[in-house]
Amino acid sequence: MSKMKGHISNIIQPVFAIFVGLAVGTIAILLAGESVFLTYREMWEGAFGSLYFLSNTLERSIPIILAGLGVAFAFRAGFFNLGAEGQLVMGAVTTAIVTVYLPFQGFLNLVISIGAGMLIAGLLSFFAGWMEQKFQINLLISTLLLNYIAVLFAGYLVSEPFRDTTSSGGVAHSVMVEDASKLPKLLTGMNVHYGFVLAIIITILLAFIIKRTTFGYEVRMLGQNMFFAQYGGINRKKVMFISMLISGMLAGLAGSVEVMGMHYRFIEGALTTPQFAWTGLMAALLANSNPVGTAIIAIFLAALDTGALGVERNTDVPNAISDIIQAVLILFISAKFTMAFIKSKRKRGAK
Amino acid sequence: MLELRGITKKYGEFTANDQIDFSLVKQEIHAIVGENGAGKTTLMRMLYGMEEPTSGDIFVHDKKRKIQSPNDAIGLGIGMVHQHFMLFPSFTIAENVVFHHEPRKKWRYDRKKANQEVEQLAKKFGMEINPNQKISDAPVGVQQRVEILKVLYQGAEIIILDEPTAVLTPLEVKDLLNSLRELVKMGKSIILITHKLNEVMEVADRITVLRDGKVSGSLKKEATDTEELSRLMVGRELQKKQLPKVTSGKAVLDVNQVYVNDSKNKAAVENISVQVHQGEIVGVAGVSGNGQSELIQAITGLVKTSAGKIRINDHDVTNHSVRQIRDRGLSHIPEDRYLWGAAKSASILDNLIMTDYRKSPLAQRGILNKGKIHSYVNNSIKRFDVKASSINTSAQYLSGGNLQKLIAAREIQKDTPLLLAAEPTRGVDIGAMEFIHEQIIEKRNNGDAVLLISSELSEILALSDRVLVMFEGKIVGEFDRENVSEEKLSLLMAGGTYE
Amino acid sequence: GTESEDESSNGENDEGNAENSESKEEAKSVAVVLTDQIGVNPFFQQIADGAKQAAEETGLEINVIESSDTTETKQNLEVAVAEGYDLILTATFDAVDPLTTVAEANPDRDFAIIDAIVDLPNVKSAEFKEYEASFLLGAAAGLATETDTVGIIPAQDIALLDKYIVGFQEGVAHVNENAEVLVNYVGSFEDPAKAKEIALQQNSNGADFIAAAAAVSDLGVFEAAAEAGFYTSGQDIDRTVEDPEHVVLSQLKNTDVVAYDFVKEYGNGEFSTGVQSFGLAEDGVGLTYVTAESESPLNDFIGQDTIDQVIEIKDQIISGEIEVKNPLEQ
Amino acid sequence: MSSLFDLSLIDSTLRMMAPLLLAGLGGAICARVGIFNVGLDGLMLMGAFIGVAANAFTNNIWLSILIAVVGTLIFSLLFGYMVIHLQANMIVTGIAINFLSIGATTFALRTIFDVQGAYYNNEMVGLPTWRIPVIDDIPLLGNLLSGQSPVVYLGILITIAMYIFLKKSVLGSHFDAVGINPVAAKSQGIKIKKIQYQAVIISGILCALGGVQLSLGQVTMFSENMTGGRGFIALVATMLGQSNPIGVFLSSSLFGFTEAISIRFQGLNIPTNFTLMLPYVITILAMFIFKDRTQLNAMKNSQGSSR
Ligand SMILES: Nc1ncnc2c1ncn2[C@@H]1O[C@H](COP(=O)(O)OP(=O)(O)OP(=O)(O)O)[C@@H](O)[C@H]1O
Ligand SMILES: Nc1ncnc2c1ncn2[C@@H]1O[C@H](COP(=O)(O)OP(=O)(O)OP(=O)(O)O)[C@@H](O)[C@H]1O
Ligand SMILES: [Mg+2]
Ligand SMILES: [Mg+2]
Repeated sequence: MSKMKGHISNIIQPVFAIFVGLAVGTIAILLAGESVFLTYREMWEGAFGSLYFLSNTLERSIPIILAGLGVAFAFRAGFFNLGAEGQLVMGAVTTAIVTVYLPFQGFLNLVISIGAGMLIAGLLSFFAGWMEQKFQINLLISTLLLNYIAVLFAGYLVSEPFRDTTSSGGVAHSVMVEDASKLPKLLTGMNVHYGFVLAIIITILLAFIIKRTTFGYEVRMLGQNMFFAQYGGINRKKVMFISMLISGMLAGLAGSVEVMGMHYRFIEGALTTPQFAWTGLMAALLANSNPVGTAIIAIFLAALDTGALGVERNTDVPNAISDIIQAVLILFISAKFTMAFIKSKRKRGAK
Repeated sequence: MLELRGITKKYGEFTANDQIDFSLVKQEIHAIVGENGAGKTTLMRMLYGMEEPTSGDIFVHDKKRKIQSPNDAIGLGIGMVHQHFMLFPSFTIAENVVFHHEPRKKWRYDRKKANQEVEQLAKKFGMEINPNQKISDAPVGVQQRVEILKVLYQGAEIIILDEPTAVLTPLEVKDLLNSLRELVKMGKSIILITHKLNEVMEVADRITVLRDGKVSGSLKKEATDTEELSRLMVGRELQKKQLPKVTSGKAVLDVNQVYVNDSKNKAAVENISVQVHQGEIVGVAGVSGNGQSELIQAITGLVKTSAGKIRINDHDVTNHSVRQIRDRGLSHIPEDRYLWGAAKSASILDNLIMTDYRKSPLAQRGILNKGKIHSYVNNSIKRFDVKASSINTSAQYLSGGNLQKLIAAREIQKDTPLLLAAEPTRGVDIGAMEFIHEQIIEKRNNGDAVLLISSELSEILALSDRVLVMFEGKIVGEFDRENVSEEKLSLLMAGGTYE
Repeated sequence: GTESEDESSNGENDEGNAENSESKEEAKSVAVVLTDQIGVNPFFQQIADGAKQAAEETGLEINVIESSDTTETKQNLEVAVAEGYDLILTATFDAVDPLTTVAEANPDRDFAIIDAIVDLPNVKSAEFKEYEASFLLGAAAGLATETDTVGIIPAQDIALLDKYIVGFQEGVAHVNENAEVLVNYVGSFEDPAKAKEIALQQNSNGADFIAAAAAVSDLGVFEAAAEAGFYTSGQDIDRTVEDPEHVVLSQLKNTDVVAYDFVKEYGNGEFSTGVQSFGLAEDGVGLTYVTAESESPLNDFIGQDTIDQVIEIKDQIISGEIEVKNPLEQ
Repeated sequence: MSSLFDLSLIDSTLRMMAPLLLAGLGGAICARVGIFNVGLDGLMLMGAFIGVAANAFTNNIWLSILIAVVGTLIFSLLFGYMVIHLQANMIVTGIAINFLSIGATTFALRTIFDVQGAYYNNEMVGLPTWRIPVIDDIPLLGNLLSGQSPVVYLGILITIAMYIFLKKSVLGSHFDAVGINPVAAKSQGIKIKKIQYQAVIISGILCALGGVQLSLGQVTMFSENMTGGRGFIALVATMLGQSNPIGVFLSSSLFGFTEAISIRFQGLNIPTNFTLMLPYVITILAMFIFKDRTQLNAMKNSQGSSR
């Protein structure tokens, strides 16, 4: 009975949020003096209008899903990792450098360079965890600050020691990945690559780990009450280190596959401008750190991005409008609309 | 002074209070008793404006009133001391007492005056406090006094106390009950909610018993006794328990000259040695805050000892990890069920499997076995009579008593050679208490060792084969079951000596 | 597979484009795919304007598409191909990778890129010799400075901006051996507040002329100049108009001319692929008062004397007497 | 090296810290009542934009500041409504507020001024610099402390005022109480939501001032996304300063100072990216000294003991 109610409100809420988001968007479009219908149609077309556009949406969702899963995993263990951006960038730059300097090309190169990226990103996140464990350095602040440091450091790597000197290029970037080592596309001519399959597999794997393994149980309990977890014999330090490591590795993987499957090199700013990490963080929070939910919301958020591209191409609506619609949608999805009424009644009753 | 007529409160389909009639006359102590979940707190929350009745009327000074917020209640001279403390740990005692009624100079907070007023108020009601002390540094008993002072400061004429003694030591309880009598003498009227019938018999003038949301009896103290009250509460006769003689075997737990430092690096436990043998319950009595917590945590591996040895079944477990110690055969009912004993937002299922989730048959090679876990959990709740709508609801929706039964179930049914039971029945109604006590005794009768740590003397006396008294981190006395008495214990617990 | 997919989906859904595809049979069409929002840099505005003007004159259909990151650029290029634009014009280094992929996959289409090189048979590239103009700017600064200290404030420490910095430094050194050149990076293309802070800092260290080379952040340098009373210069277009009292020079990069030329050639059927370089000789880059007139009067700080000397240097560069090397190839 | 420490360093530090300080105080007042405000950056950007837009139309700097404050305040109420009334996730809401203000200011820039990238106007008069009579006459100190924009001085005054408010006023203690134990505060008849709204409104005002200092004090223009993540640094200042106004003042000074000095380090032979890192590295190092010891207790409280 209450379960049914839960399901219905689960559906009503996003629908309502989307409705409000679109309504606010409509006002903005009218202000800009464009056709509302046309704009929204272009938005839909740009995200899902054809196999090609769908593939773009899915491609864009890959780093968002992976970064989101990273955030979600640490969050499950009770640790707020705001450092996904730095970890993503460190993963990407490491992969981009390693792949070029490995003496062989091909699948093994791909695996090793992605692995190296994940490792470095994992260590970065681990480092923040270690500082919190050993010196009580607030994780929120340290991960936030490490973002800036990581982004600048990656920029340094590709503008000085590992710069691509073969191209006359402007923005700092690394050398192009060899064809043989690239992460292949899922369909020829489409942008979506095997990173998507990887992201889905990891989503399912993570859902399984969290729900069905003893380690997942330890993570959940630590996240819910660390004192209870310690009382029950769970080693907080160990679980924290492992979950921060995994969290960072996933964020790093987001950057690595974006390099090996999409850009084929590390370009300064190419992974931070699209705000993959922050979008992933939102996906994780909106989904309550549930892996499958995180992936679904990540795809939705990616669709908003690619849809905006369609609007930009085919209408005179300023690009900023899609930012507005996007933000408003997120705002309203995060609100507990339909729940608010039930909740406010209950809250008064509860202690 | 106060009258409730036909008060009914429904949460959805569930009726928490059903047609309750209740009255309070001036200068009386009216006790409300009832099992966990009987609806006592709900009734009081309505009086205090934190809930609105579904139907029924409230009369204050013979006028019908609608109480919609705590502010309304305070305005009508109703004050409430909540079951869970409503204090600000980083504020001083005075700041807590005067909160929301602060003396001020224009917009400024006149802390000096607050301190003076609180000091005077405390003196007037014979309570001893230091207004400048931080709540986080104050013992529980003092915190309780602060709660009462708060209500008095607001000028309440009607004072509601929801289970005020649940966490108090016997001496503190005595103090509190004295204060209550004083208050009545000074013209206040009191509603006292408690599970402890001896307290009721000591101070109450009238008693109302709730069962399943209904009034099952309203009596004058002179006209009743604890047996009748228990029957009205539980709906059946309670049995007297006895401890059958069991020959105790070898020492299962051996704590040898252990020292533990507290979080401020001061010695909290000094040179303590305890042995618990098979088939024996050793009770450690003491006013809470005298090193019991540290001792428990040292034995269970939650803190490190600074000196000494701890052995379980002849294995040295000193400063081993919690997991290693548990694997040696320790189970542990923690002193604070919400902090240590459970994860409130986790499901009943997750809370129940905490200590066994890694072991076959609940898990194989790191993978949880869903089917086995379900049957395990269902069996446990059935056996320990945990009342819950589903094993997937989160633990926060269990009443305190039910949660405590859940924790006891988790720890007792494990069949370990050693049980460390800390405050196993704190704040739990007599039905649940009786049940948990039975389980502990049964464990002892099976030849296991039990270390019972409790600030509840009646519990210590009822269960222990041997009693130790802790005071200021040391053991100050030891008695056999035969020659222990409440008086002797009280004296030692308070730091007195006994020849 | 992609193209046919898109074309079919395109055909059935879009009335707006139906008119477009109709016109395709008659007039040819041009898509300008920009790698960033137009507002970030006047440079993008110039390209769009130049291309639009040429399209109008030659009767081409034109659509300008902005992107905000590399992935978006690639997708916009692909869509432009799918939607059947005949010439697809893009710009800046950011477009190199995407364009390489897309142009390789569509050898039968024409592409052009401004301010970067893509070496493919179906791509026409235009690169600029900014360093030649920077050299002139540096020379002017070196001659005009009274404190023998000048500064330059680039956006970021990236190779691209060496084209501006190194040319500037060499220019200063060429005319004034004693002059010191301060270089401080903003760290961002869009942080005028910080750029201003840096400019004030350079000024307090003695620089009386500070060249701004930091896109939107330039505005911060201009403000600092107005406030603290030193002199500065702008980039790409004639920025002296904004504050002739303090913004006394502007290094020019005539992307509009190049965009105009490319589109015009296409409209006239004279389009040919390959790499073209635009330096002082080709009038692709320049400096106000030296290679082009300015609306604002020449500031006394620079003075006609200096301009005359710089014009001489310009001629020497064009004639090859002075060789300014591409810093990226050194 | 000689130019590493010069007189303008303190000048520079004060200017750079002011927006951080103001927004950081805004974050602090929210944190006091239990709201983690990640939307500081967006609120600041909003303030920066409205300030410039109003100035362009009214040509009156004081009126413009007022309009910026009111406008941002209204915008902050959106954050408040989502978080307080609809119980939306604070961090998601904060990030969405940041995205929204980037979109809205860019959009408004285009629709109101028909420009992209940046709006500036030579006629526009920014905040004046104030010479403080007495201090100005002191030889060295006068150079250093006098001659800042009024908002800088206001920031310092607000620091002191907020400190007094929190420590000395009755309402201030209620703010704290709501943050420490909302249930208890409510049981004593405090209107929690009202207090939380008040905090959000104050933070809106402070962020508006921070934004105005950026767009009309430090420079006189608006450029897209001109806060450049300063709101997040302000958030760090809030946390590092443990939501204490003095602490926020010190941590934003530290940040302003290291940023000012990092520009000077560029003269040395260190890769620029490393000098740019300096403020962040120093801040992390500072955390080793100023540890937040209240964390564990807060965690314990949030679990709530049975008593
Ligand atoms: N907010 C609520 N929503 C739904 N049901 C509630 C709520 N609060 C209380 N109840 C129900 O009302 C019943 C009575 O609860 P109440 O807290 O009054 O019990 P109590 O007699 O105070 O128990 P205890 O001795 O454990 O304090 C409970 O069994 C519970 O199921
Ligand atoms: N939000 C809620 N929804 C449903 N039931 C609730 C809710 N909040 C509390 N309850 C119920 O209220 C009852 C009392 O809960 P509470 O946590 O006050 O127990 P308690 O007073 O701690 O018990 P004890 O007196 O044994 O310590 C419980 O039975 C619980 O199920
Ligand atoms: Mg109760
Ligand atoms: Mg976009």
